[in-house]
Amino acid sequence: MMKKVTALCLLLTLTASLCGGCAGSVATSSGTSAESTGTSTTQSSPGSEQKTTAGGIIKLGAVLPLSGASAESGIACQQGLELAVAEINQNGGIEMNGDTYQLKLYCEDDGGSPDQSVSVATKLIEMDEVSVVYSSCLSSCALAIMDICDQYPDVLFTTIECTSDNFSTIIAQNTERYVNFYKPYYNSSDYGAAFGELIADLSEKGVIDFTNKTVAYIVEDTDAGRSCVKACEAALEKFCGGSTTVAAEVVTQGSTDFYSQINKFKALNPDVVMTFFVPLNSGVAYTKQVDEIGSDWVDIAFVYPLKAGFVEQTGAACEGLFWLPMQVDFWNNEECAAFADKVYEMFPNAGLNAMHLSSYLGVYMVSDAITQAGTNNARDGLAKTYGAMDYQTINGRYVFKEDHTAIASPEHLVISAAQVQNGEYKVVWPANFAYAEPVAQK
Amino acid sequence: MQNIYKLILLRKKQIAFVSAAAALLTLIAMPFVVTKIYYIHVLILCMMFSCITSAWNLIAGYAGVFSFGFQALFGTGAYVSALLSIHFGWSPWITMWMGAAAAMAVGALVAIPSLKLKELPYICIATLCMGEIIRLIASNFPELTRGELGLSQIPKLFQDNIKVKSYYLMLVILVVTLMIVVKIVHSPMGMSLKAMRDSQEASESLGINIAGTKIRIYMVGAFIAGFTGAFYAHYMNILTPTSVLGTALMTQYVAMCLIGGIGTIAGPILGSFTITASLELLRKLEDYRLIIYALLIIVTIIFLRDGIWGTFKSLIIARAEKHQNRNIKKETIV
Amino acid sequence: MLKVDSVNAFYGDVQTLFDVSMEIRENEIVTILGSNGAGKTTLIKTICNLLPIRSGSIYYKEERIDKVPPYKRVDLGMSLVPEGRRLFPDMSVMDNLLLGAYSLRDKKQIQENLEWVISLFPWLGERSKQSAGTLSGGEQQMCAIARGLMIRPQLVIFDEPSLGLAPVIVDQIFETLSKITRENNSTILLIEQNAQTALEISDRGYVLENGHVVLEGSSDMLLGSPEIQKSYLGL
Amino acid sequence: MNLSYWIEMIMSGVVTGTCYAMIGAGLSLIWGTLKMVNLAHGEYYMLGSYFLWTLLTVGNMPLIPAIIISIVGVVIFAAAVHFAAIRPLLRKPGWNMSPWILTLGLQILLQNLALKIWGELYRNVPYFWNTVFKPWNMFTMSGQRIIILTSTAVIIIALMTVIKKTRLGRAIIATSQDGEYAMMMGINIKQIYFITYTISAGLAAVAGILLCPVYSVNPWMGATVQTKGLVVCILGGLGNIEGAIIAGILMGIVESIAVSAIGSEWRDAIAYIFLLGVLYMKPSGLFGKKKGV
Repeated sequence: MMKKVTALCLLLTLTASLCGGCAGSVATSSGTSAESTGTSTTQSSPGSEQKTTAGGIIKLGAVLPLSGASAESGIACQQGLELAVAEINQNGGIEMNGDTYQLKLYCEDDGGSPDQSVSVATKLIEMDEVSVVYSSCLSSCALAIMDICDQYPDVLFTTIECTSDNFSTIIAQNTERYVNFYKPYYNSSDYGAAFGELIADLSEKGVIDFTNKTVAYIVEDTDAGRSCVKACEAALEKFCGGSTTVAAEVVTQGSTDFYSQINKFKALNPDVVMTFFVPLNSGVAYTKQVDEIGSDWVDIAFVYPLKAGFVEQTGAACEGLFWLPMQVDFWNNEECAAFADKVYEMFPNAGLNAMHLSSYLGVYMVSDAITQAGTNNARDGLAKTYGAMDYQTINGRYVFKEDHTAIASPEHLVISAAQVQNGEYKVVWPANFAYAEPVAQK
Repeated sequence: MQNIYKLILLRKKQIAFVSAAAALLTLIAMPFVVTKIYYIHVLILCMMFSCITSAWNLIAGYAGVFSFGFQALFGTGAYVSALLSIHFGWSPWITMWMGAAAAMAVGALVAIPSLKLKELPYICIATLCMGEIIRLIASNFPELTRGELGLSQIPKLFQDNIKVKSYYLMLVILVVTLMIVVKIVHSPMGMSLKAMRDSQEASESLGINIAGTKIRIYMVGAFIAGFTGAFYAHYMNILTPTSVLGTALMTQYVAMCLIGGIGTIAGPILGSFTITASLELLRKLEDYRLIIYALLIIVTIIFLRDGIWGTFKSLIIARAEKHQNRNIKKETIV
Repeated sequence: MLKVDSVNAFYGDVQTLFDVSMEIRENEIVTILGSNGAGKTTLIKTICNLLPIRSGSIYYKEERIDKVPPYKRVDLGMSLVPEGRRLFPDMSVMDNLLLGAYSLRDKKQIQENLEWVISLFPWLGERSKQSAGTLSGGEQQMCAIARGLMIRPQLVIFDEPSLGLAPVIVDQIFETLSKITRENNSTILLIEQNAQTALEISDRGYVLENGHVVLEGSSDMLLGSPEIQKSYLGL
Repeated sequence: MNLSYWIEMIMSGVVTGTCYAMIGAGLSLIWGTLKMVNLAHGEYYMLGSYFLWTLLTVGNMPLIPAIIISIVGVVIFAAAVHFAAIRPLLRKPGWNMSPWILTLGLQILLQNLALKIWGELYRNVPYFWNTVFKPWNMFTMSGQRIIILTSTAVIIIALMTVIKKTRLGRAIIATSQDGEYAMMMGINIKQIYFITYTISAGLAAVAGILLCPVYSVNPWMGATVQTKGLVVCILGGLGNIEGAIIAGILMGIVESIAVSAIGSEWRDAIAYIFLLGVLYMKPSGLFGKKKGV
């Protein structure tokens, strides 16, 4: 009896203290927005505690899947953002209207679920008073957040590596509603196009045999996965004069048992098998299992080979694998390699992948935009400036189309394909970027 | 001290009523007190979960049908309402009812076969499977439901001042739900439900039509869940199969119900508020958040096996009765 | 042998035993009479500590056992033949018997006891492979008794052995009971409704009514007493 | 669609099935005696894999000791959990859900602890025996899968003999059938609870260890397997261990047929429909007793 009483009291006090503590910390966090760095001169009057100039500190918020099946991507993004913010602050922060401001980053976990991401975005804006929201690296979450962006016209929303086409279509329908929402990345349809061209090119070169024009797909059950199949079919229609899809297998994200699918394909005997996974484990499992059972088709992989440790975990099994997009070349592009070193310096056991760079660049783009616009308020011109930017980075050039999506093209963000040759990634396509010749698989 | 206990015993109903009224008033006052919209949002979520959990509690805690597929009904309500309002452009205010009705139908479909199953785990897993099947259907017809990408741009219920208005709507839904629950629990049906829960055979011998009662209860629960789901759809304006049909939701409402105290009326609500609120407030702990959350659950259930409210209630009542007995003894002695 | 001293027991908040006291001496057969709900089964549960007692005490061979966990009873040489022939239905007769001897580790002794038990109920021998659930009522009861005897207990508690059995089998069973006492000189506590047969074989008896011991004495005395005749023998 | 195709398909089904079987058997065992569903069971599977990965890569231990240590580790952990958390909750009679919700909390806890300790990256364990056989050039069989099949078979047979033939086994069955009178037979059922819980945790760990080279290791790997495990132990008839094992393998085959016949996206749906169909015809599962345990 007494035990229960004490336990009850204990629990209640605990919850109470939690509420109290958090309420308190909320107060302090809004307090910090008033504190000013020495350089800021006139701004820090009590009136200027609004988002416009947070007196010496500019707050960035990020909604990321830090737990759950997509935690790998989410944490990668978080590390990229943190790296960039730390760097900028070390170099004295960012310049706005002659004052320099420190950046402050708030990362929140949405567990990869869209409804949570909305709550979290609201929290970031309402409680932490951030002026920029990095709205997730998952298309579904970003779309959810996109839906509330018109309620907060003062805030700039920008995604990290979301590839769904739906952003473009939705924004195109109603540009002024989504005036403060941007997607600095290309669409999965662009992936598809690249896939089609690659196939055409390779079969022309005689590297792969695409005479039957039969393709089988294994994609994960995400928007990116499913829409990629359609995109690829369309592209093959365009560049190879059509193709027959012998099988389109949709597996749950992170699933690792492909024996049945591979066996099925062996009976169907396609020319090419396209696999699209974001989590590394699916990719590794597929590659190992194909190698184990043995196949006579050409494997073309999407996304997963770039995840850290792919080659190590698959070993010889991944030799000759074609894959795209080679979003970042951490191996033969010095600047990108240098960036990789920076990441490992700050996060020794990081799982380096393209997300690190995209989020890192994301911070720089925003801070430049703020400097140019002279404000950190989306309505007062930050959004406009950000949208109009032509941003040259170590990994291509970011220019937004009128649908607020970055352009994918050899001049802008190039979608290049690589092949694993003697355990190393070599860019083999498109020709003007390739520094290695594609060789026949197996 | 004794007088207090005596009071509690004699005035049980009145006390309950007064405290309920007080709670209601505070909830009504909230939007005027709380300025941050975020808090309103959290409160809406709390109330929403209270509805689902109470509905589930009605089925599991009273009827003893531990359905682990209950999220499917919530999801059905949400999806049906959303799809109707998107594709036919009907007003959400109408489609919400349709969603609820659909959920009710599904509820019946789920309930009828699972009645053949006597044992708890069989019911749990069978219903879980049904729920999962519905989820898979939702995610495997992207043409209709846009699959895992989710339905977005769902018509809103309100055009301006959304949060506060939704808050009051949700409050109304919650109050109605509770009224229904209380009514059922205190009805003869409710009594028979308790009998049923405590022993199948006994109630069979009591001549209670188990199947009929269960189905009716299940459909009531389904309706509540469906309506709440529909509200959710038009409030959040985004639906994905995993978020409204997934097992994660199931784990949440089960946890809430048992933490609060299953088989009680206030328990589920208490649980929903505690867990939802703490999940949001724990954000300060960043990546330790879910660990602490899990620990909270574990500690609560170890020390308060009947849940917060369950234990509290039994404590007070037990105490009071003991005092009463003592008094009676005294009187007899004197 | 066994001494129950002013025991009070509760099911939840309901008191089911009120200051029950009784004593069973060596090599006695003692019957506890009582109608349904008189608290007979509760009494057994308390003796076996399947239902912890609120107050009072229980002694077995002068040592207090009301705090000793149930599974230790067997080591003390006390064994229970449950009411309603609760065998383990999905196990073979043999496995049931072996479970009876669970507490014994000495293979040889188990074998001996097994033979002895089979000598009591010869049919158990040839049907040892049959699963216990498929036995007839009487057979199940005998199997349960056999299981209870597998440790050659000093004290056996029989909970309504005659419940729902044909008179012929009842007599058969009670015969075996008295036989056991003779052969194994063990003590028997017999819970019964069937007063006549029970009292005939037993030395003394107690009468329980809604949780109180209302009458106790030698079997003949009880058989003679008008209350018994009225309420149990239907004379 | 020649013979080798079918053999190949059945084989892949069986390999997946063994995993389900191990998890299902464990869950079934726990239900039989403790009368609770252990919702943290998948996490023991996860822990098994992680322990092995840690010992192999971080501790660079030789394989065999690493495997043994990781199994022991999981068993010890499960024992600790049992004493600390589950035993205190087992007293309450009647419809008692508190152990369920406890294990639910445990599941969340372990997943996020794993995320904290081992990080978000997907870990990979090399094949124990990295060769490929082509019996009669009919189908391919990697060394790993052979190891999986043989060791599972051995373990299952061992488990069954223990349960069927030994004193302990009798005690376990007795406890699962009638705890109260099992006690009166002199069986310390608390001890039996403890033993069964740890044994089943061990089974889960073994499954995790055998399969982690084929599938890779991450904090969330337990959840899906566990759902399948639950489905399987219901399908086999709750509390019936052979049932669970057979059902597990059956389920694996059904799934792989579903994939080749219909398509991956409906794989799980087919599995669930299969269960529901069986339950509809036989409400106590394939091998369950009429009234259930």
